[in-house]
Amino acid sequence: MSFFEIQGLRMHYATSRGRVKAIRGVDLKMDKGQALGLAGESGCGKTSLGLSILRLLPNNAHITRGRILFHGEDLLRKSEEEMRRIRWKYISMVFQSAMNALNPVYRVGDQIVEAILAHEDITKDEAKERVSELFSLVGLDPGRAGQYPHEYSGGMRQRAVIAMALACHPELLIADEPTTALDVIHQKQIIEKMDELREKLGMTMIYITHDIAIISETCDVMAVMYGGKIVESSKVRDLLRRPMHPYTQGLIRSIPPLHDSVGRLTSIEGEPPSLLSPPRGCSFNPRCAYSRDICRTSEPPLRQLNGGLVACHFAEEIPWP
Amino acid sequence: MALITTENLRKVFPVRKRLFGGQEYVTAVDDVSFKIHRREVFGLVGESGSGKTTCGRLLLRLLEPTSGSIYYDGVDITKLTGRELLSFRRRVQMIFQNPYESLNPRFTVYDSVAEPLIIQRIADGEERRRRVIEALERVRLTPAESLLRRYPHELSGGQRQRVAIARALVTEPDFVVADEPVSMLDVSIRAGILNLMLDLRDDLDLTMLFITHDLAVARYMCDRIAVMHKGRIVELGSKEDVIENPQHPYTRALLSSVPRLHSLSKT
Amino acid sequence: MYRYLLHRILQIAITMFLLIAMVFILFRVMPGDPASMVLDPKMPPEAKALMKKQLGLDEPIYSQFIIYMKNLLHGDLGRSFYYGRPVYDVIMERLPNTILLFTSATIISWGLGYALGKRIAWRRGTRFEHALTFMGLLFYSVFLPWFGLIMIWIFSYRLGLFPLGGMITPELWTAGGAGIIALVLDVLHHLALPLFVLTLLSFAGAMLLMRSSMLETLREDYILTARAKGLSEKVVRDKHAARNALLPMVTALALSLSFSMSGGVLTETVFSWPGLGKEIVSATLNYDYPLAQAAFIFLAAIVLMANLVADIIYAYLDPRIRY
Amino acid sequence: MGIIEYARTSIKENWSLFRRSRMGLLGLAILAFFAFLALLAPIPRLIDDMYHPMVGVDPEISYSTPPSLRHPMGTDFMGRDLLSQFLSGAQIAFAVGITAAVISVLIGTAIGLTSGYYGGKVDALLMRLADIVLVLPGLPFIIVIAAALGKMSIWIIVLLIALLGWPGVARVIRAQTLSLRERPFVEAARVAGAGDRRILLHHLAPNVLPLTFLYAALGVSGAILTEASLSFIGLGDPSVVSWGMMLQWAFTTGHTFRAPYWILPPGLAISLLSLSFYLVGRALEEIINPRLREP
Repeated sequence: MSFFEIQGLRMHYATSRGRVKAIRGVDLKMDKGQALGLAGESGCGKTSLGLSILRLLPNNAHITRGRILFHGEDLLRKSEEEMRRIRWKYISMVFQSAMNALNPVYRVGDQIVEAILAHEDITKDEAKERVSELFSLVGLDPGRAGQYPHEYSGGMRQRAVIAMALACHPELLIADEPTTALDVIHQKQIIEKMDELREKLGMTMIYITHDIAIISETCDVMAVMYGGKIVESSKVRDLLRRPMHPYTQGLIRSIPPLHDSVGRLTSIEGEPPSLLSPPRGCSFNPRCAYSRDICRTSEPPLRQLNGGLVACHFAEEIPWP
Repeated sequence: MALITTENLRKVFPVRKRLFGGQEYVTAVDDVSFKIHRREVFGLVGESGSGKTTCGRLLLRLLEPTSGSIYYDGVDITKLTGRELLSFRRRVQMIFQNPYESLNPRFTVYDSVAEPLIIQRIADGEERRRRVIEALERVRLTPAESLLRRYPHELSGGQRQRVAIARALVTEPDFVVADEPVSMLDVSIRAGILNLMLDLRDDLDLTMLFITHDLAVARYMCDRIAVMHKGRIVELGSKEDVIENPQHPYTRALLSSVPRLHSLSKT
Repeated sequence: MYRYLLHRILQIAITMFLLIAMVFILFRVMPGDPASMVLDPKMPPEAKALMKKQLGLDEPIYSQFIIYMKNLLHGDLGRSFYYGRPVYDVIMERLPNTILLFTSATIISWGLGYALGKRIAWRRGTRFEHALTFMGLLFYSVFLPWFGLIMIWIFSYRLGLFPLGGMITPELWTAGGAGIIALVLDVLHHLALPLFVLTLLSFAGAMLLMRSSMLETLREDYILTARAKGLSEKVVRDKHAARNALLPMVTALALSLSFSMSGGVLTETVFSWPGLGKEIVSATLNYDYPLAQAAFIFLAAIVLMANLVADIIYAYLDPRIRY
Repeated sequence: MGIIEYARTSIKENWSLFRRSRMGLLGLAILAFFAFLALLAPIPRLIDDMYHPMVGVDPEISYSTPPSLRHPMGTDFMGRDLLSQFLSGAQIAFAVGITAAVISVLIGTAIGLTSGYYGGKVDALLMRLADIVLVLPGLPFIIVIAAALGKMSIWIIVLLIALLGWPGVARVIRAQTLSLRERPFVEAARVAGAGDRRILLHHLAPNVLPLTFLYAALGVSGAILTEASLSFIGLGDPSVVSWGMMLQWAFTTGHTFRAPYWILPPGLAISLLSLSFYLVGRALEEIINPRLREP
């Protein structure tokens, strides 16, 4: 039994324009203590996947198929009350716009105390004590716990949100673009802090980001999402050394390197697919240089190749570099 | 000769007024002097709040400098008014960060691209239409005719940014300020826009001020790079010098903070 | 925050001054003899001449205004033509009645609007929400005086449950011997129906405002965070969503106070509630200009005071306000 | 870029959204019903002089009678036909409501745009003015004006309602303008050389137009209710027959508890017509502000 596993998950949003198929069959497996980087562009379903795990999707979202197994138990079958107890205590999350994740009318410390008291049978003073520890842990002055969010800078709020996510010592932490709003120098500090804490606390982590470079610096395993599906996943080192899916390859080719000069970047033509009416067959086929007839009719399954997983009919034949 | 020269440029913004107290100020651009040569892509790099965007706006007279001067083709543009200002506007343009915001949602593609022509009273009727189509084709939006009556919300992010670029280039300007033109776009379409801009620079002999927070993008796009920090330029040099051999501690800190695609450099 | 309040009080004082000036000018520049607007037509000519001098009616308008303001500050608002008594005395009798009706209706309808608004927003899309929203809009647009009459017709005239109007049963008060509790109950008995009508009409506005404010708040990331923290639905709704949704509602409701006051005037008229609202209507119909002016000034003052209270509440609720 | 062309496309798009709101459609239906009645208003007096809403009197009746074949809604205390009065009331309600709303929305939009776009001293001055008008208790204010004027005409009433109604609109439009002004497309227009006039008329105005429509719809309800209130308390224009006037006649002649056929229709009509505009307004609001829309 693996620590955390998603099997065949499908989810759509019912909207006025039709069903937006945000997750179209996702399989994922994680061991305890692993850090998984989930890469993909905006609107490819990675945030929806994070929210599905905690069952925090809006009302118009419908999970139609699949299982989310945590310690072998299906989270999708839990009652609302059971789920409430699992949230934050076992699985917690750092949200995309952490800037707004703090309620402006309450003191930062109180918001963390609240999370602790919702799950643990300790006194308020003990919880406050824990907040001080957490603040020192993430490099914030514990004296500032009594301040309101608007008195914090962006970087401090980010740290506070991370402190809050760690408040109940969760086993799994989902971080959704935790540093996009920050400057590179702050980003570096936060990423290193999270890395350090993960090692120290033995946490398992899912790191959702569009920035492959960040994944390469922090994660063990990487999964690339495209059009609501995982198209490739394997160890970060392997994946970056030899990306197998044409989309992953294109993504890596289109990132300008800092230190080596390249003649000219190659871009991926076209636009990401609409999840309202995803293309038939392989969802990448309209943009793929290697696409053939079969790509337009049959959906490639995620299959084992070179120690990783890839969803492409012709993965073996596509060269790199 | 330099196309643009700034001397001791300074911009101070008033921030909140107190009821009985005085006015508080913040200095966004502080004593900035540089030259941009013809046909050069000049990069302005820094974090948010470093003053790089304010600097770009000053060059286009979207903001009035508190002090200092800006020479464009030898003329001090801080003193232009009326007709002279309008003809200056014809020679300079801007590409904005957010293509979702820089096009008026109530304008069709045709309206947006034609607007500079209407304001500048260049061409009308069939000639105007011809120029609009030409501009759209130049940014590789084809077939251009089919896009003319579309609204921005019917376009993808990449298409919108191309429309914005077409609009900026329709009056055939000499100088373009590009303010983070790809930071809101998906990774997979960024390279396409960057390549397009480099091609256009060559085809149209453009001079460009390229504002970005991304050092790797700056390296790809620019000839020279200026690093801004707290309103000042802390380092200026060729891109190789600035990135491979940074002198200022802030530039070094910035460079060491950029996450690297580790295994890639080995291949 | 004190600075902020000081600022607001200053603003309110200026507004009040401008309102008084406006009313003053309005009554002086209107066609006809200005004296006839201020002086009781029933007064003997000698007394009229004396009053004219006292009020400075023969002097230029700005010095008239200074005299007017001076008198106003001394509580001298002239004599009511209709009652033949000082206007000030009439106003002081009516003021508490209006405050009683207006504040109790305001507090109850805000409370009700808040409680229902947060619930219907939370249960967005359910039949409960649609029904209450529709009902809210229905009450919001109902024509108050007409609705009041129908209520009187049903509950007072037909069923005899409440008095037909007024604020007290005169016999009970003049006869003496009735205990304080009986007197209070008598007032409450008279208050019930007008209060009900006024509340029914103003709670809907508060409820619909709370609903849209809450719907906006529910989209905020800190709500998602609160749910992710494993807090119970009720805590997320009340402590996180409703608490924040309250802020824009306080502002909006402060502005809609003047609207409620219009409703108050009509309610008093229909229920013969002896307040300033009824007085301003009857004074106007009786050409009792000094009383009409004064009643308006005091009604405006009540609204301004209520606005100030709302500002204080806002400043207290929002930690970001620290001017 | 014509505003007309934009309006055409946006009506087409928004109608499909509007159609999904059941309450909005209900409002539109009620509104259409009363509009139809308002159109019928001149017909009775063409049939017979006795059906004139104001001066027509049934020669055989001099008191209030319940509905009959001759008078389908009954007659008032002088024997005047209630149906023709009711139809006239519909006409007045639309005229007052729409005119007052349009005037106040035009003033409010113009002031809001100016205030938001130019900012500075102009803004401060206009907004202080708006603040003062905003806290004016509306009905009492119109009442004291009526007292000072001595007599009211329907157009003075319309004007007063409009003059009290603009600040709410101005504030919202100003807030919208402030945020639009900072949007890059305005800056993009300026880079292209656009002047203030062009930016205001071509870039800002079309973008606040939907809000203007919304406030116009809501304003109609408010105006109808205010006019009815004034007429009801006896301060309306005595030369026109409005629904509020009908109620006032019933009230002052002591028919309140005796003639439901007289009391019920006008009150119900005022309430329903103002409800219909609120319903339409609310449906518009959900289109304009997608944050309120159900997913």
